[in-house]
Amino acid sequence: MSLVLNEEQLLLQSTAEDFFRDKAPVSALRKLRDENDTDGFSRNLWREMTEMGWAGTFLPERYGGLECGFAELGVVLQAGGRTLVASPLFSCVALSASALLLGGSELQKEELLPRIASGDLLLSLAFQEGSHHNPTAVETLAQENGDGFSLSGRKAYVPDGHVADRLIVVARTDGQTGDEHGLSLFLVSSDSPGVHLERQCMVDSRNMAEVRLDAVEVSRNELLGELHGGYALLCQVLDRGNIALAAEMLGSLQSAFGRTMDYLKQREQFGELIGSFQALQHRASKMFCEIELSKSVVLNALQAIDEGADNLPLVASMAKVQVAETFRLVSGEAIQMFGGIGMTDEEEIGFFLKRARVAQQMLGDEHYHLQRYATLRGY
Amino acid sequence: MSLVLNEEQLLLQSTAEDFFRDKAPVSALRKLRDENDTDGFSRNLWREMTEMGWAGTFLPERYGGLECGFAELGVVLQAGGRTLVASPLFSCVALSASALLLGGSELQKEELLPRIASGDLLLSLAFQEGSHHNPTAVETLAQENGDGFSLSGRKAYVPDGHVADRLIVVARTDGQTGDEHGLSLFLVSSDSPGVHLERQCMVDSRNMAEVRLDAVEVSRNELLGELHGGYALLCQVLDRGNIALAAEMLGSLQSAFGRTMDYLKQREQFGELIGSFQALQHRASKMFCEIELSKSVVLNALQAIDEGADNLPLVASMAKVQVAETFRLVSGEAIQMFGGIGMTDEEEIGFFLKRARVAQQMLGDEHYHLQRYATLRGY
Amino acid sequence: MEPLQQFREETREWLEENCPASMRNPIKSDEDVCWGGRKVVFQSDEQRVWLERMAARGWTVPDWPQEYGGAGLDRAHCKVLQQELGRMSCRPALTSLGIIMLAPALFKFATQQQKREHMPKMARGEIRWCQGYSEPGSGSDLASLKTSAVDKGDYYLVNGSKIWTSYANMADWIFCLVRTDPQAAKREGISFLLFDMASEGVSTSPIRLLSGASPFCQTFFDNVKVPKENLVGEVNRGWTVAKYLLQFERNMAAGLGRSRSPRRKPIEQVALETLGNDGGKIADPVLRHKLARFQIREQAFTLTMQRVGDEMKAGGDPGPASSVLKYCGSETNKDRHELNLAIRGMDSLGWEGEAFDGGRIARSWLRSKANSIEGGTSEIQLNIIAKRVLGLPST
Amino acid sequence: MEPLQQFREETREWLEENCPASMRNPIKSDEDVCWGGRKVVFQSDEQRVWLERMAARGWTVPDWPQEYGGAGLDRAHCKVLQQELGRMSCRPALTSLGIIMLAPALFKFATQQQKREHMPKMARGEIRWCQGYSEPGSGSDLASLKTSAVDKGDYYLVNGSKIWTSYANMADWIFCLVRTDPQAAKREGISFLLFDMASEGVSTSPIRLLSGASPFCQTFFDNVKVPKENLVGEVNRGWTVAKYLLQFERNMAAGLGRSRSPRRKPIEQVALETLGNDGGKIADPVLRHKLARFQIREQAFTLTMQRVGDEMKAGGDPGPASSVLKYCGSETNKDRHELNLAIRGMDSLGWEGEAFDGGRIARSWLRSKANSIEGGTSEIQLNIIAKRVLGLPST
Repeated sequence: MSLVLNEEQLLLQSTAEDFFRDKAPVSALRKLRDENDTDGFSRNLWREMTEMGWAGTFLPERYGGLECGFAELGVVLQAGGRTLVASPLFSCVALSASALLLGGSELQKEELLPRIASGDLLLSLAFQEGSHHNPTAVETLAQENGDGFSLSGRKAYVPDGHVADRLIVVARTDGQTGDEHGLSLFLVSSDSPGVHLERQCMVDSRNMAEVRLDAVEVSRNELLGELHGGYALLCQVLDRGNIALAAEMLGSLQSAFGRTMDYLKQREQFGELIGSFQALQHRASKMFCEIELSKSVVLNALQAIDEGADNLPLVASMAKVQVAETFRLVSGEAIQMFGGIGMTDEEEIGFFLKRARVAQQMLGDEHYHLQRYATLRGY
Repeated sequence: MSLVLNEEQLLLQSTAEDFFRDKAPVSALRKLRDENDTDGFSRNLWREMTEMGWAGTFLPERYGGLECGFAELGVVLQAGGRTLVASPLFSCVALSASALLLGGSELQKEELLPRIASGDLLLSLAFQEGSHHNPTAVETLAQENGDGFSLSGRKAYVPDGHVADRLIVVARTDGQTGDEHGLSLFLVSSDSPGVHLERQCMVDSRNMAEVRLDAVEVSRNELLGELHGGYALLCQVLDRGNIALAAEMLGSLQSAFGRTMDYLKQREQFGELIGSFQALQHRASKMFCEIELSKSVVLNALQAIDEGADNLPLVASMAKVQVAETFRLVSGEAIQMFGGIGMTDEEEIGFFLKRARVAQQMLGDEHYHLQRYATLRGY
Repeated sequence: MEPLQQFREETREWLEENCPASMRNPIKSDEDVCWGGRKVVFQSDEQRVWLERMAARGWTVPDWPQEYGGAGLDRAHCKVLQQELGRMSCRPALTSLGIIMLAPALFKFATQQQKREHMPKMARGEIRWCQGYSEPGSGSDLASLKTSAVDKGDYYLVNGSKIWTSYANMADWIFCLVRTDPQAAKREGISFLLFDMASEGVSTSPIRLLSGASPFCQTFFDNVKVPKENLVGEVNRGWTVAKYLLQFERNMAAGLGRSRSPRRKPIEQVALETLGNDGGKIADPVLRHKLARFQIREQAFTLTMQRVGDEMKAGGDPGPASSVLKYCGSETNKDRHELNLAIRGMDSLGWEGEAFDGGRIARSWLRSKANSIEGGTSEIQLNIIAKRVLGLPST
Repeated sequence: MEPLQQFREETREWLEENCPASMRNPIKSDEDVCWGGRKVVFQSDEQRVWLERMAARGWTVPDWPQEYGGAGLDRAHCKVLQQELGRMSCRPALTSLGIIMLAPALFKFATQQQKREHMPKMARGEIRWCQGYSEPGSGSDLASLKTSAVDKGDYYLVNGSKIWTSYANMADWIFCLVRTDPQAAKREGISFLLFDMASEGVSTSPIRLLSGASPFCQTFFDNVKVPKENLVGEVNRGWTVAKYLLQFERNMAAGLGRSRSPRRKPIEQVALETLGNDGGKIADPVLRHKLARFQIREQAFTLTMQRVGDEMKAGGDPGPASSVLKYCGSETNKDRHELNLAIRGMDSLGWEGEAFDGGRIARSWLRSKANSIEGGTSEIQLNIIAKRVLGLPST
């Protein structure tokens, strides 16, 4: 496959970039934040996005999807990253629809996927428990209970969890914390008795929630994938999640970089445009090089999903490391180059710095993925 | 103690810097290299150095020393580092005299230390076996044999080993490779039957030798320190060695930096002195900051020896990490800033790049010491 | 008895008697700091009493001459006083930008009358000062300031705006750089003025930072009349005063890089707990080694602060070192916060709510980003080192 | 049968018949490379035969027109030929700076007569070329070159010196930048000359590098007479030719960053062996993670080379990308060597002797330091990116 966007993808890219620039600029996120919006995102915007088909990019037509690829979802996520748009595209589509498509029964797919694609239903994936990403550190228990299961435990940093209609909960049905074996995934309605959702207010205004499960009853039909064998499915979903996140982060860091370059071309100090200072020029050029490398790994990773590449875990960790470090670099340099004005809340560049750290942490930061990469490479 | 050199030390510093600049500039090392000098250093120079008392800086007067401190040795090593002088000051004094003073019997000290101080005897420490520093990776065996021991094994990268009259050999008398327990130190004459010395020609022309021991007989009197308990002594010696090396490296990197600054002030490109380019200025300033930090850790470490500080291992690893990384930075930047001319053998700056990597590796590179530091700090 | 020893005992006795109990423990939050001023609202009666008693004795500024409200103590006596205050964990009775920043400049450049007018009130905490230096357009190029002061005979008419004036909304007076000669080269048309923030035409507006609310303000001057006797130093020679004063700011900022007081849990302990303990080692080896590298740097920086101090005592010139310390100190402090985030993970990225301690960690991380901007950016420090220390040529 | 398929079968057959057995394995050392030229000393008779047969068929330059010694193959046929040569591991019959660097410029700028004169000999490996660009004083500022060519009617009189002329001592002809108008602006007085290295007044002296002996020379011109018909392009317009040619050099240099062919033992294997294997992990966790970070970068770079290639196929402009690739490629290759040293430890720092394989590893580490200097320094690439790609302003 050629490592460039094809014509349809280029068209989608410019459509999506225009869409977010017009309908969800960074000021929209600021508004949601300042007005303490209960949802933390615009349901109208989401409806428009689903009308564009974006919630079903990689879903087969029979489930109401566009039957394109994950690469197309990546294009939209990247475009949305440019304006830091608040939307359930990552949680509901990249994570949850992937989980259903990869591990769901035909019945589950038929019931849920079309409603995801149409925007009628919001799902999220509840996997993390601690402060750091660790897919086997699961203490939430699902005990067999007659014909079903009873779930108890606590999940943190569930993306868009506070607005999700259903949650895909990773719970332990066997083994101990740290074991790969014994994890199972369950579909849980948010309004089930015993489910408590509490919004977690993050530095970057990304929507997260804490989920407490207090003897929540689920039927056996709500098991997603194999009993005890959920780890493999979870890993597949997390790889897709990391790649999706890398695409989104790439859009954000490109925007932060572009804003910084614009600033360098307009800000004067000592009678010169600061962009003419060679020390800043070289730092800008180095950032540009890192961004070029980041573009390559993201596109490669998106294509790897659609090609069913068997080194997807490697490719996903590679993308996350490269993009996370680049976002770290670019967001830090942006703040420094903006100087005092960048430190004010009024200037939008700070939103990118905040977003960088939260996005890095989600699904494993670069330290986590560096080690995972080494292990996958056999050293 | 005040973190500055006192007046006597400042005087010693300028004396030593003048001495090496006049008598052993970098061209002297080049000459030794190009003429394939058998000794790899000048015995006349060494005699002059010992006449200055430098081989006995920290030795008590009763052993022919100056009864100053290790800090004074550091001052001389740093001055010698500026011209990359080839001399046994590190191997014979910093390592071997330290080992004798810290672990030798009164008889051993009386016999050997005055002859070291006077320059009549060269000693070296033979500890390393593999390509990487690892003080417990000792396979050389010393088997009890009647009233003495029989030593067999191979030692590599013994500094100045090819000219040493005696070697302090670290051998295993108990336990297995990797154990701290069971190491013992022995004094071995280089002309003993079964000792084979072979010079190892290094990239930076630093003098090293491989030592093969083939059933070498040594008497019990030649045991240095406790039987099986040599590890603690070895560690004390290695800490001193690392601090001595850090002082020497500091001198070298300061010289490399100074040469680079001089070059920036004379080389023109595009009608400007290249030192006026802001990108190079900022890189130069950052190097300067690292050098300032390096000066502090080296002085602190030297003083810690003389004060008998109980956190010496921590202080030694800290100095090695900071100085090794700074030397890496400065030597790399020097080559890049000199451009094509720096790539030629004719220009002396390249000698510093070569020296940097060998000195870094000796007694553990920054990766080794970073981990040791973490372990010593209890994490 | 030795005079110093006698002073020590008298001091100890006086403090025992006069320092209120609640003032005998360290500052815990901003509210514990007493800034004084006309608008002061004392946290407690004891805080007020403590200030009054210390001021009456001249001990808010023990080294100042008595005529300006000080105690006229020499260096040795000051040190004893500090030691005794420290021994009892006495809080500073007064924290004052005027004392730290403005006073050294007044001692050097002000007239006798100006000193008599302003310094005693400063010493007693009656007048709180703020600094009017930066402007919205000036940034690192401080001398490009545009706030104008036009000579109107017996007063200057001041118009313009200042930014980053900390606590301008709480301050009583401002020391302010203004342009008195718009035709002159930019460093030669600047003057140094003092004036009352209650003057007609002065208004302030607080600045919200990345990290949330801040003490910074933007300050506006709309036809403010400043009496001519409020000029410090010569007209159009204010840049000299400004530069002198900036030294003190830079040295304060450098202190950021030092390793923290062990009030909070050590970061290695946090790391072992949040990242996992693998046989005594931090389970994440990448972060373990980054932490080790950071602590070495932090320690190297602390040693360098000490070395520079020792060199100055030995008669060295602090000039070139201050840029090195400012640069390393602020970069080290930024690194510290980045590492803190990486070690603590997502829990450190909360913004509001009790579970996140009101976003304390994230907010102080964000605030640290200003370290390499305020008091002279890192770029400015690197320029200074290149030119003044390394002697590299200008274009 | 499809024509391409037929060509493939004919090619295969011809190669089976004509490629000598000893030419059917990869190049292992410099001695295996056939550079041709008047002074050529063939390593073996088979090497000579292989060159003659390939040249006779026009396959040393298969895409060139037949009149210039090529085979006139189109892109598709060339690809088939490459595939078949690769399938049989045939060595290149000829390696030639002339073909790679000079020929594209001749095709674009030379006269019909010049092409007829030089290209067939180049194709047959009869004439070996070297490049006369850099001068001792010029460095990155190539256009500041001083070698003069004075118009003497029917010839130019050339005086001066070039540096970094690879294999100048082995070469027959040189393509050379000279100054023909010392009064003009520096890029406007340069011309592009070809001349015979056997001309009177040409001498060369080899350059010893950090890493030991090298193919580089310094070349001296002392009143060398160059016939005027040897000027390529217009007089004083040589800079245009030079710039065109430099593109090819930069692209070649970028290839350095790609991950190596797996001929040698993979570095991770070396790491496990020399640093220790701790349950399948490299026992030194710091170097383990540095290796992982490096491999990610190397892979990201390889993907970027591929992406840029794909973009060019899709009609993109290679211009801006080439500086990014040159910068990343050379820096990545330097990193590779640094990591190699750190992983291998002291054994990699030997200089001579069998145990050290003649210092192979240290010497190639040292040689790699030139990557970010030759073919345009990293600083020059960063300048180019800042100005041409990012559009940042000039001072």
